[in-house]
Amino acid sequence: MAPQILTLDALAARVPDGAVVAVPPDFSGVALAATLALIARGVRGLHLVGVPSTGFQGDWLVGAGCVVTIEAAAVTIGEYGPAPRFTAAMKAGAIRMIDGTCPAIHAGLQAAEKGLPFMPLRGIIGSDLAVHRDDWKLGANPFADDDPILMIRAIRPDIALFHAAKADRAGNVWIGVRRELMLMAHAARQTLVTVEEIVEYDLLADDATAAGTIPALYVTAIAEARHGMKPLGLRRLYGPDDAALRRYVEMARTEDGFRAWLDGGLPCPRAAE
Amino acid sequence: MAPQILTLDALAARVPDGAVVAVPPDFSGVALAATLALIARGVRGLHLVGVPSTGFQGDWLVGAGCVVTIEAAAVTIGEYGPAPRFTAAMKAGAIRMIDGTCPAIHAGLQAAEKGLPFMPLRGIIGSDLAVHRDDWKLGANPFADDDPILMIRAIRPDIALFHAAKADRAGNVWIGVRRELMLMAHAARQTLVTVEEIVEYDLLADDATAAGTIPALYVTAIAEARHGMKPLGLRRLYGPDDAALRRYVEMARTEDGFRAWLDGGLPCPRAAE
Amino acid sequence: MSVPTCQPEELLIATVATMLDGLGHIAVGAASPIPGAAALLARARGNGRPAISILGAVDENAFTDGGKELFDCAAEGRIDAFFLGGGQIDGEANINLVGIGNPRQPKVRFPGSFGSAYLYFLVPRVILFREEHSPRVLVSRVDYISAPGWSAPNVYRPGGPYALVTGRCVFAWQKETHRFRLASVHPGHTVDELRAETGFDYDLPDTVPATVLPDAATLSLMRGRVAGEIARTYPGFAARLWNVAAAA
Amino acid sequence: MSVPTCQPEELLIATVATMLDGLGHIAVGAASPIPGAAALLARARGNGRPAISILGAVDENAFTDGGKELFDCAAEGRIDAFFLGGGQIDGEANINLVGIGNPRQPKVRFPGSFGSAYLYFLVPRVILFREEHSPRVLVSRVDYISAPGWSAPNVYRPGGPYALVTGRCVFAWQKETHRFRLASVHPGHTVDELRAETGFDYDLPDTVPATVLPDAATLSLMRGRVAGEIARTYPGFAARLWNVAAAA
Repeated sequence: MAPQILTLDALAARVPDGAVVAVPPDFSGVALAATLALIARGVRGLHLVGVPSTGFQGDWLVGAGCVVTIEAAAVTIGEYGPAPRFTAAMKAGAIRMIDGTCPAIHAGLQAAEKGLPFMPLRGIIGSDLAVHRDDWKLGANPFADDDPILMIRAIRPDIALFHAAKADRAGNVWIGVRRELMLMAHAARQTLVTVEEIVEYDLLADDATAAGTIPALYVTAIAEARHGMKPLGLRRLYGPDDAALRRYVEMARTEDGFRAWLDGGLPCPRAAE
Repeated sequence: MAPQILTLDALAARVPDGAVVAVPPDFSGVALAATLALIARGVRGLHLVGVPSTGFQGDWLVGAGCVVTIEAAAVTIGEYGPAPRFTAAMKAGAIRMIDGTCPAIHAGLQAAEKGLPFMPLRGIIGSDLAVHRDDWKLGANPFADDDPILMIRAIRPDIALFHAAKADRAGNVWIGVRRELMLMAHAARQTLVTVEEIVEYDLLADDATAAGTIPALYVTAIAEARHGMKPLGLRRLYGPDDAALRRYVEMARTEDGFRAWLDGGLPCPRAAE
Repeated sequence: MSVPTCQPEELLIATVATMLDGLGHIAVGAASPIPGAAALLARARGNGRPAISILGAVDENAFTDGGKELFDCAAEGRIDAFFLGGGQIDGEANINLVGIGNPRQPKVRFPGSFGSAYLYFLVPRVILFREEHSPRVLVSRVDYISAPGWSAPNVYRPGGPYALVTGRCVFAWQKETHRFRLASVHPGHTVDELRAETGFDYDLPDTVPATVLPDAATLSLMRGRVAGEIARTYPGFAARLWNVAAAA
Repeated sequence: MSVPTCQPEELLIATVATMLDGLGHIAVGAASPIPGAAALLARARGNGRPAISILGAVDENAFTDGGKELFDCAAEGRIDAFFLGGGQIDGEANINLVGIGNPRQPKVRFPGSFGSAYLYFLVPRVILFREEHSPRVLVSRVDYISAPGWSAPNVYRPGGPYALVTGRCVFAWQKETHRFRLASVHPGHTVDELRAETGFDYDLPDTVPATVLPDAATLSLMRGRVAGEIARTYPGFAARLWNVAAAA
């Protein structure tokens, strides 16, 4: 039951084909080194859940053919422009996009976190987002007359996959203020985490670290991956590698360019196919 | 808009008669020094919301005649036995008790935190707790057939009142792992906090402290109150004063004994009446 | 230090611990030293498993998401066993934690229902624990249902009662018939005595075994490691029972 | 360093800032340097008020409860203004952040709706901001409604559009008629040009003022303190506009 400490490849091997995988946005804790390991092992058929969006990670996985569905409020690489492989795949009809909105994804995960079948949510009524979604239903506030409100079905991912600054040997993971990572871990059946370092003290022994820590209870496995979020930046630890990100966007404009980028970027000789 | 830093008496003056006041349990962060200041100023007609229970604080306030209603999952002083003034007041029919259950109080506050009119909650069905509560309604899971589920109306307290280890000059409050205090601050209209100390650095500048911090955005006013939770213990900072707690329980068996305790215990010469 | 062969509390701790062996995660309420010690005993002999969360404790509590986490955790199926008591408990496993008489002006007032009305529905193995075994506590019908022992088939309820452990015996819960069955009688007590001291009706097998006494290894573990661990949360209890102070 | 009298972005920053003065708390989405700078300008001259939360930023973001906090905060009425854009915006203030054509295989795909479908309902003053003012963006009817500009009376909606600010003009939203009214035209642009470049119908007053240029004090504050502050979150923007690096 205690979390296992694995190598990056062994961690990636824990994501089966077809899994529903929750991932955070580029400004949170994105397991990019693990994503390359996943691509290297040739994972297929993933259903990504952006919490609430995905960025470079989603674009890489889409480009490498690992994804059939993305459920997210957005696929965005921010100031770098449109996410190139995502945009190409959408135009080609190659992947299915379940367009959501940030609070609905949070609400769905919070329902799962609470073992609830659904959560109510304000807003959204009248948006085309609600069309064709059988996991959102119009209900009513039972404490008022004529007050329609949307009910959002729980989202319980198979796997939460993210990167954090540190973990301890017992498998507790320190995420600081990035509490959406805790929500993901609470909601998902399994939680796979890469960390900058595994520390030798108990993160729960002192409230100063415990306050930002996901207890091992919710963690399935951990792998150490120093700079595991590069080329993105990890809050106050390291900044983004702007040149590498621009190079990616440039190369990934075309399928061939993306393949060339991937051949140069994969962590080990195994090809994606 | 920025939180004000007040004296303990000025903080207590911010709680008007008749206010709905959310308070935490004895193992969390209880503003006991502020409670004595409240009693000293003679507050009346309070509706206490235990999050999810109240202990010595509630018993003191009931004994001093400050309370008309307690909404809580329990009034408990743990191993010290039945809460004496609460029990006496209940037997006398002198206060109104709205019996709840812990997760329903959390759910009501979370609804308020989310600006939702209600939250669904499992369990409870068939309990006598649900009788006579017009703020709980039986509804149904819209994603299944014949799956009844209770809907809990939002609880939005006028005031959240609690004690924490530290605050900074901007009004950010560090609560560590005691996140129910953050929930209270999010849910309440106003938040009044006593702290062991006001520090001169920015609690949000470093993720290590930010992770356990309620931003000033949710804080109305702060007062410094060293040992402000005594005679209860504050986690790893100081333990409970067992002798003082036992003395209270002993004296508070009778109304006269409680008055004698209060005369000896109030922080300033002003009487409760 | 002179310790009797097996103190009554030690029998209860050992008995409850056998109901916890092999589980993954146990939560224990505040002010529950015997269930807490039983959980620690199960962990000590299970090589760190089950994990334990003692509510309100500073140690033995890994929760970092506030008061709501226990309830979320239970609803997700991440808690395998929990303990509930009752000012009154009846033969359908209904529990009363509120009071006796008119709830608005009760004759007797208990502290309140805590999380019982929820956890009783969601935790698979809820062990009812009450040392006092008398017609006053074990009643034919509770005055107030804090949490019902069973629910209609359409009510979502993966959890419920597993057993009722008292100072005199162990009752096993029978899910199908909504009744207790006398499972074992603690040494020094009798089937006839139980009948007289129990206010509700229950199934009585032809032969009822005696509750098994802890063996020497179990007692040794309890009086050593477990005593030191429980003393961190319940120093008074550990001092009274074993004359030990908290382990470092 | 040579800076022109007033750069177009500076006009937009100053114009948006006047819509924020006196508010209590403003949230700004990621990748929104002009709204972000406008919020910082309002704060700089408001003596620290409004408070500002820039989403996804490490600085200028006090949230400590994860991605959900913005949405909870907005629903509680703790956010007074927010900004939304749109790949398409129509005359009923509907916005499209999803794409053009069949959503399953679109001709043009935008990043997605983000929190628009929610915040547009809950934040009292939503300022639509889009620099490109063309019939391609300002359309008669959006292909896809990420978030509707108005709702039926029974729909809970304390929030909604306040104004639409483009590179050419300011439209004010008229809640009662669900239509925009041309409020001011930026210097260098004309009413006729706007008519040609706007795909939707809007109310046109007899006289339309020019958008007020920022005064010297405003420009000085913007190019000094605000430039240094915005550079911490948008270094490229600050460098391009004002040739400054981040303030300490």
